[in-house]
Amino acid sequence: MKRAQLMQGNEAVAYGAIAAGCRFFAGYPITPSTEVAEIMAELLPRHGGKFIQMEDEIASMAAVIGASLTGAKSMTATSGPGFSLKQENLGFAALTEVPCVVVNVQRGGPSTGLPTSPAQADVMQARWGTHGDHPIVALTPSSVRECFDLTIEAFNISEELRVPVILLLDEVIGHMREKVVLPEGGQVELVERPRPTVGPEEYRPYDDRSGDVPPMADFGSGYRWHVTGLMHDATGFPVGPGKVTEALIRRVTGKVDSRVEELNIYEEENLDDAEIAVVAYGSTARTALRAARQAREQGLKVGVLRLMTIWPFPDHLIKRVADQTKRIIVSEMNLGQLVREVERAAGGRAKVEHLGRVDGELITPDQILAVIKEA
Amino acid sequence: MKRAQLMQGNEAVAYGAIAAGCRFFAGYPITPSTEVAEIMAELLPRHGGKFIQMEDEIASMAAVIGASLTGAKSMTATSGPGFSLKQENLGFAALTEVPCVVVNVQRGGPSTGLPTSPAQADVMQARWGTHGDHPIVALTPSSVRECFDLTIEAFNISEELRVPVILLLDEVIGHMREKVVLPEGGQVELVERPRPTVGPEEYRPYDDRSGDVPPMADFGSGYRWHVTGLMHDATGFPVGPGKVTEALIRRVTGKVDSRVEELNIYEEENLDDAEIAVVAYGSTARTALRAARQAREQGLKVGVLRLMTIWPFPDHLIKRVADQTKRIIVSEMNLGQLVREVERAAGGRAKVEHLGRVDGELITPDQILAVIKEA
Amino acid sequence: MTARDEQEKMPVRFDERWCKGCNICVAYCPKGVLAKGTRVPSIANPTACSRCKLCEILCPDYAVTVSDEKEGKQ
Amino acid sequence: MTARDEQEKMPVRFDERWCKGCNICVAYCPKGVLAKGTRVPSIANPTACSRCKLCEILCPDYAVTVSDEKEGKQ
Amino acid sequence: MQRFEIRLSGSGGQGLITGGIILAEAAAVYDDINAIQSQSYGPEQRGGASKSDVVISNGEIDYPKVTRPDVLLAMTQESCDKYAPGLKPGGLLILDSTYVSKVPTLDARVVEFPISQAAREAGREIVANIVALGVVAGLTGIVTREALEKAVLDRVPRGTEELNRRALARGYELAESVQG
Amino acid sequence: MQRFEIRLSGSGGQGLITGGIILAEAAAVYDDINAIQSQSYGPEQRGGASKSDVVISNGEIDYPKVTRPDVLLAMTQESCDKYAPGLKPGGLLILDSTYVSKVPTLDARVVEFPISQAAREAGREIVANIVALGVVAGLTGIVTREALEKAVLDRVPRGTEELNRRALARGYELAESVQG
Amino acid sequence: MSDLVKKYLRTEKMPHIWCPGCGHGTVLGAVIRAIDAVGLDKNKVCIVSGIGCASRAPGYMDFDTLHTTHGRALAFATGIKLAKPELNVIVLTGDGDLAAIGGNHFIHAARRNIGITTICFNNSIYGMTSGQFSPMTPKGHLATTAPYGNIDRDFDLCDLARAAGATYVARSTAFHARQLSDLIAKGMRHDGFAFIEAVTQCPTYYGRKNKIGDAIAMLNWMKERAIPVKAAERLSREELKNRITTGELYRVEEPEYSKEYDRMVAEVMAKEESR
Amino acid sequence: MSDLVKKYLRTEKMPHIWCPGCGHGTVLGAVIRAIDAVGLDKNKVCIVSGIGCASRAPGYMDFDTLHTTHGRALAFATGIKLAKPELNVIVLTGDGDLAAIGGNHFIHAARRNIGITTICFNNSIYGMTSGQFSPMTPKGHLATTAPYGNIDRDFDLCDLARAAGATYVARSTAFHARQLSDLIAKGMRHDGFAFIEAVTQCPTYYGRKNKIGDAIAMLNWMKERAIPVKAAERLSREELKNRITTGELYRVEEPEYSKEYDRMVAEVMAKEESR
Ligand SMILES: Cc1ncc(C[n+]2csc(CCOP(=O)(O)OP(=O)(O)O)c2C)c(N)n1
Ligand SMILES: Cc1ncc(C[n+]2csc(CCOP(=O)(O)OP(=O)(O)O)c2C)c(N)n1
Ligand code: SF4
Ligand code: SF4
Ligand code: SF4
Ligand code: SF4
Ligand code: SF4
Ligand code: SF4
Ligand SMILES: [Mg+2]
Ligand SMILES: [Mg+2]
Repeated sequence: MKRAQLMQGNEAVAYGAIAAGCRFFAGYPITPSTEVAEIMAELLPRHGGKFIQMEDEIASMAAVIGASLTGAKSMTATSGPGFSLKQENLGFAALTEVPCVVVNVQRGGPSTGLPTSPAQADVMQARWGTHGDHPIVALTPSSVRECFDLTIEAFNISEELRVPVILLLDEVIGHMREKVVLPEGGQVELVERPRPTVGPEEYRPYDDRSGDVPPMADFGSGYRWHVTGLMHDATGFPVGPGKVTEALIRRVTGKVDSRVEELNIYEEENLDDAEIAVVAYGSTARTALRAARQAREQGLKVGVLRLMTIWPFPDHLIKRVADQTKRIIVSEMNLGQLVREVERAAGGRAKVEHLGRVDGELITPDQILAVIKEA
Repeated sequence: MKRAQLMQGNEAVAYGAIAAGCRFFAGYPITPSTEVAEIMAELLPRHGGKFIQMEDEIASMAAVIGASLTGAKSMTATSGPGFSLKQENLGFAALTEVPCVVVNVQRGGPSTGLPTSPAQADVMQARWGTHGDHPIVALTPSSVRECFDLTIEAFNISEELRVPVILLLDEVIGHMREKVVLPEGGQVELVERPRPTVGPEEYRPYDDRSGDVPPMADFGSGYRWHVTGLMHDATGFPVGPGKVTEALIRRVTGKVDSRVEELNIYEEENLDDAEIAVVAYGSTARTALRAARQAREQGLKVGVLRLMTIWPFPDHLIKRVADQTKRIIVSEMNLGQLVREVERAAGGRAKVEHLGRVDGELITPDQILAVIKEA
Repeated sequence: MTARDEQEKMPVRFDERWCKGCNICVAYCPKGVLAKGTRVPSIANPTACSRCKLCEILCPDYAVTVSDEKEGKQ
Repeated sequence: MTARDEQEKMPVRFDERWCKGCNICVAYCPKGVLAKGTRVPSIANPTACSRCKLCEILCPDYAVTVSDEKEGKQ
Repeated sequence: MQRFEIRLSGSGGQGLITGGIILAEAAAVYDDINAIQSQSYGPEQRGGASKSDVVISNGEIDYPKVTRPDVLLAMTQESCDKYAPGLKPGGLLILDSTYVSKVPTLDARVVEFPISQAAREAGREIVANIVALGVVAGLTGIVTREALEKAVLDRVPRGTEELNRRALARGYELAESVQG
Repeated sequence: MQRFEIRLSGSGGQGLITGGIILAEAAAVYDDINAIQSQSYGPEQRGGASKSDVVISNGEIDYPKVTRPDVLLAMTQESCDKYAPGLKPGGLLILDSTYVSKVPTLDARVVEFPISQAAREAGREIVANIVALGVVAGLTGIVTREALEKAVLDRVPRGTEELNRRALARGYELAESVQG
Repeated sequence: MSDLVKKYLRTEKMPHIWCPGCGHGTVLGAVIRAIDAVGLDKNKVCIVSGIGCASRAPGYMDFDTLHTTHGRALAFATGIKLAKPELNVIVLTGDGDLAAIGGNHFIHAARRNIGITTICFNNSIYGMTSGQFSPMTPKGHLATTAPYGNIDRDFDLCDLARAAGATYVARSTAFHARQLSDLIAKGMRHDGFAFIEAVTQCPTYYGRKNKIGDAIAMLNWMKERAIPVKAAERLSREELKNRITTGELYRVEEPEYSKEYDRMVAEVMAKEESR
Repeated sequence: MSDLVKKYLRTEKMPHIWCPGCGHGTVLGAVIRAIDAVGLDKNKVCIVSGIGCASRAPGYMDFDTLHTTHGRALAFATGIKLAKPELNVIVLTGDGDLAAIGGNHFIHAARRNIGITTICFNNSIYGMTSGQFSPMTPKGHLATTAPYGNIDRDFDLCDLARAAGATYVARSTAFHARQLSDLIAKGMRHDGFAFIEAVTQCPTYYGRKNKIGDAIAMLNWMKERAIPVKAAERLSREELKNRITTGELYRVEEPEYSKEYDRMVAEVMAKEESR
């Protein structure tokens, strides 16, 4: 058996999904995410799973939620325009606490924009794209192997917390082919959603007494419960304004916010003595690493904080980095999105600067080096 | 003629639209915004305008853009779930620079949530709901008269800058009936989009040489131009990655960002000597005013900054207020949205606190007073 | 005969908690058994009832129950 | 006869910048006028042309123009 | 007069939403002072207790909602039970004795009138809301009688003006009966 | 070996995307060093100049894109004109003299081979990309011949193995002709 | 009925939120009688709806029930059915939910012939949002967004379903509640996409706005307009205007979608093994 | 043609982006010949499309042209037509754009009978995104997302249009380019929603995946399968399988939507004045 392979990021997402136990995929083709669907169409029938191409992205998101309610780990994949269309049902999944994974391979926007070029400009949309306060987790892989790993992580978080997880690639990561060695089936640790331990008589699907993530019964398993996008009580039935509603919103958002530290996957390099920190994620994090390494070679004290979880936003990390360094450079392929969060979290403790790029090309190490050397 | 009337906020939006010269409305009913559509259905046929109820919100947004391209001032109205659906085409309008006004009367979310209760939790969505970097303006009226005035303002800004403007009401403002005296037809100042002064031969629809808001020809007037949601050059035709694309994104976003001061409508009360500033908008701003006045009566130095423009966000105002005061309390019917911007802009200069409420009821003066007295 | 006996003898029963007084049952009873009442319809002509169950099937509020013939005759 | 004259006498003209060489025109010419060429089709049998314009109408790239009969005969 | 809060409550069919609007219009349109009316929407409004809230002031009205009403009108027992506890201490509770029998004990002035009964006598029970407006205005003077009458006539269906005028007058009479 | 950047360029139909993938696979799968391949997508890829970029390194590859290639292969005049200026100073420019006639002047080692012509001679022009791989690998030694041959055979359609093996050998021969 | 009500409905949630005289209750009654007649296992039934008065029905039904977003019921249901084909998936929807915002999912579910029984509670109005016209409001009728009379034409939903690919199509009314439940039962037994249009009344908005009268008058209106499909075949297009053709309108046998999926998988696996 | 090309196309944008042998160019040619035949004023024509290879057509056409979002062309076009009824609004769309994501706008535009001429470039595939199956891909055929053969059934788009309310419905192919332009011209002259399905070839993906061969082979395939509507009437359903029925399939006269709006306004104003 060949251990090493050359694989696209999008492919690795599909293989990661299969490894994570994903057995349902509904999608609608869109560049540059389509390979995810194409490979799922090939793999799922051979793994006892279901693939369906729906009539649009709204329907894909809906089908994924429906399938997940039957107990199947479910995923969809899209890019900007499709991600916009999925927002309404994404909010439904968030409020009804139906696990699912949504892949967004970011391309140039707004609108049809630059369909085949990379961008990282759906970062704020990933957090705020649907109406109302809602929980969301978003992960940003920087390599093909990480596409595989974070897809599994996405399923695990989604199942554990019953929350939709966004896997936010960019076109560079989705399309590039990289050497990767994938773990064997058994080596992957998988998480399943909590399922009821009581019988149907006692089952209360949104009961928070056993913790902030209530057990979830599979449709068709005899529990006969009700799911609604209206505010609801512990039994799942609609309620009006008042304390029950408030408790519901606070619980579903709180289960993510309260776990910000454990959800935050990141990597830091050379931050210990750094005067300048470059904060980045996705493909630009690779640029940041190269630039920082080059800067070190030139004797500059530069480190990198590479975020793999961007939502919930790791205020605590930024606070620490802001205390440690003088300057924070946030480098992303947009006009200034995650930098707003960094600025907020830094709270004036360090100077926060933004290096953006929106012409459809990946930020280069030289660009970051130039900013590093500026002040 | 009766001068004073008792009118709902939603009604005032419709009358404001007519006064602003709106002659096209496409919508899809949704509580609590439906009255806007219902009154437009009544008024438009009698004012030489067109009303259409489309098959959904996506189509409504599309029809509005189409109509605006023919030269008609156009509007749609919706609430949370519908606002989520409009996002894709909203981004199209932003990139193609087609003026239009989108009313969102906020109700409890996420998902179907609390359809008949107020919330202010679509504030971040209004800014970031569509994919990609894009320009947007959002106005937040606090009274019925302001619904009328800011609707006109929304059209004026939209036409002047060729940018979609969001009129962000909340259910309290949309549904309450308040005394209002509306200005006579002639008293209202109206703005029209820039139209070409050159002939069709020389017309370049996205040419920035005459300024950052290029003139726009009406479809059917002989200019025969091309509109696309792809990145495009000065002539309107698609381009790939590169400088032209970058210039386009920077221009369309920059035309709003560079005008943040002139776009920012706000009102301040008793901030001069205030130690505590309450920042609020929409219905909660009225609560804030009452609470601050009561606090003053009790000898506490409290002032209010009431924002009528929330996007572009007035960093400069917040910076000033942060420098002037010790504490800023942001009071909004959500779990903490605009407060993130306030925190960011304050940059540690003042302590920023959040007072949120998500049970479907308006924040009360007592709640704010309690926070004022806390520290 | 007690009141309870009498009620049990009735071919149809109304659930007061559910009935919303639309009088659809009254209008469509083919035998003229029912009449408008104050809160729920009244049974004006119990013996005419053919147990056709139309009232039960048309009632939007599941507030009418027609007893089975046998049961009724006991 | 100069080369230019000769070309003008041809019933069909190809636009080299637009033609993508799909050979649809060649395949469907009912008179066998056209033949596969290197960059654009060639006119193998000019006199057979009936000016039916099928080649022009089917060409997906607007790269064929059939001259009017009159014009051609001049 | 400073900020004054009125809550009209009863059941869905009693016309209290319209009642609140008329009261607010009397203040805003004809007395030219400030007024805000609000109500709850949604399915719950279809059955059960319904309310219409009015804030009246000759100054600016900042906070638009009724929190602790100065006056509460309750036209059914259910609405009385539900809303009476929210009345401002020392406030005025007006009960329709046609339907409310259990009078709550609370720190308030409580007055009872057979409002719906009076409406029937005036012609049709459907004008009970107008009788009630007469009572409220008569007792509080929050709007002028002239303004209220105009506001009523603006809103009621054509051909029912006389009936409504009668109902309003009846309300004022009832109010006078306790004041006089 | 440290980070090494290779750009294969030509026109859409010349199989250079596949060429880049094969080269990267030779490195990653068979030589067990690191490799990243990327290309441009989109309608522009359908016509005009097409490119396939490969970064190879036995260390970690951080930045994944080719910025200043160490080696540029140009199989058409258009691609040569377009990409030659981006070559790293002192880099290696490999031209297919079958199609490239105007040789640019720049700070680089320039070598010319009739690559497509050689492919035709080896059997079919369609294997020009494989000949090119032989040339690139022969001149740079960036991947082992064994690895490259395995990678080629993995990717090519069944029944064409011999043809491709021949083509690859032809490429190596061409390379040796300048080196030797 | 009361036995069936106890067996299939969540009686503790009653009385339901529907207005006095609203036909939705009658249609829901027909649905549960059909479920009973077909003898479905309560634990293997899944009811899906969108948003609207009609779409509140699942909340009262004692099965796995899913109240989704406006218009999307069939898309959610498609996910459920494909993921777990052994479930009996039933979609209850309104004319706005299905035919306005949900139109695309409707035609695609029909096209795929996926095994979902879809019952449209067609009251020709958006009831939940207080009386705007729907794609099923007849031309000329009044609604809050058609104050001068609706200028939109309405769909023939059943013909649309058939043209889109539905393999079972039927129509009845709240007045013909017995026929309605029979037709629904047939739909449930049908292997493929089954569509049943249930014409029903919204006295609160549609009836009032159009001065048709109360629920009883509206039921009379249905009674008068209804015409059995056999009789309708003898009438001209013109004569059928404003009539409601009732009965089983269309039926063919074609492979059901989730079964086709299984067949495809079986073929793939067979090929793999034979390698 | 070259005169028409110069007159109606933006020749400076040529050659177009379509692949060698792509039928979209042929269909676009038929569209401009129809525009010329009808004699439309260039300044009063507005071309609207969604996203896809087909939807790139407007960029080459010298009119007011609008390249919108995927699937939404008809909704944008509805806004244009209602706001400015004197414009001749033409929608050019692909089978994915119209029948997949855009299906709802399609049936509703048809229902309203709004005066838009819609031409669907049906190549039975998503070309732009490199060959996934569309709702018009026949069952059993291959596509990148149907590696084992498509299990979805396809629409009869023309029948769907008719059932939804279209008042003019026709079909032809890229091979029958003359007939196609005649049918399009008729559609443009028709006052109401006119739908023309233009069957065309995507040799790059559909042809290659399904081993039909090059563009020429695909055109042959159309030629062989096409059957004029008159001849088709004599065949059974079974015999018509895999055939392409061509010609004018349906036509009725009914009031056009924007004219109905004007009529409604006139009535309202007349009533106001007579008060
Ligand atoms: C996306 C979205 N748009 C609009 C609404 C508002 N809305 C709720 S129900 C409804 C119409 C319901 O009509 P129908 O399906 O016919 O059901 P009915 O109430 O008549 O039974 C609408 C427009 C919504 N909830 N979500
Ligand atoms: C919302 C959205 N979803 C998906 C896409 C990706 N996409 C672009 S074109 C297309 C399909 C085009 O197919 P068709 O309309 O048949 O046109 P063709 O390319 O075949 O001519 C898709 C899925 C998109 N641009 N936007
Ligand atoms: S039909 Fe039902 S709800 Fe109506 S009156 Fe009769 S029992 Fe009551
Ligand atoms: S069962 Fe039949 S006859 Fe008896 S009351 Fe009911 S409708 Fe009348
Ligand atoms: S049909 Fe057109 S593009 Fe094709 S070969 Fe002939 S001229 Fe060239
Ligand atoms: S005009 Fe007709 S005969 Fe002449 S070359 Fe063209 S297709 Fe052939
Ligand atoms: S509004 Fe209409 S549809 Fe809704 S419950 Fe009431 S009567 Fe029924
Ligand atoms: S991909 Fe297909 S549809 Fe698109 S241009 Fe090429 S041949 Fe035409
Ligand atoms: Mg309805
Ligand atoms: Mg297509």
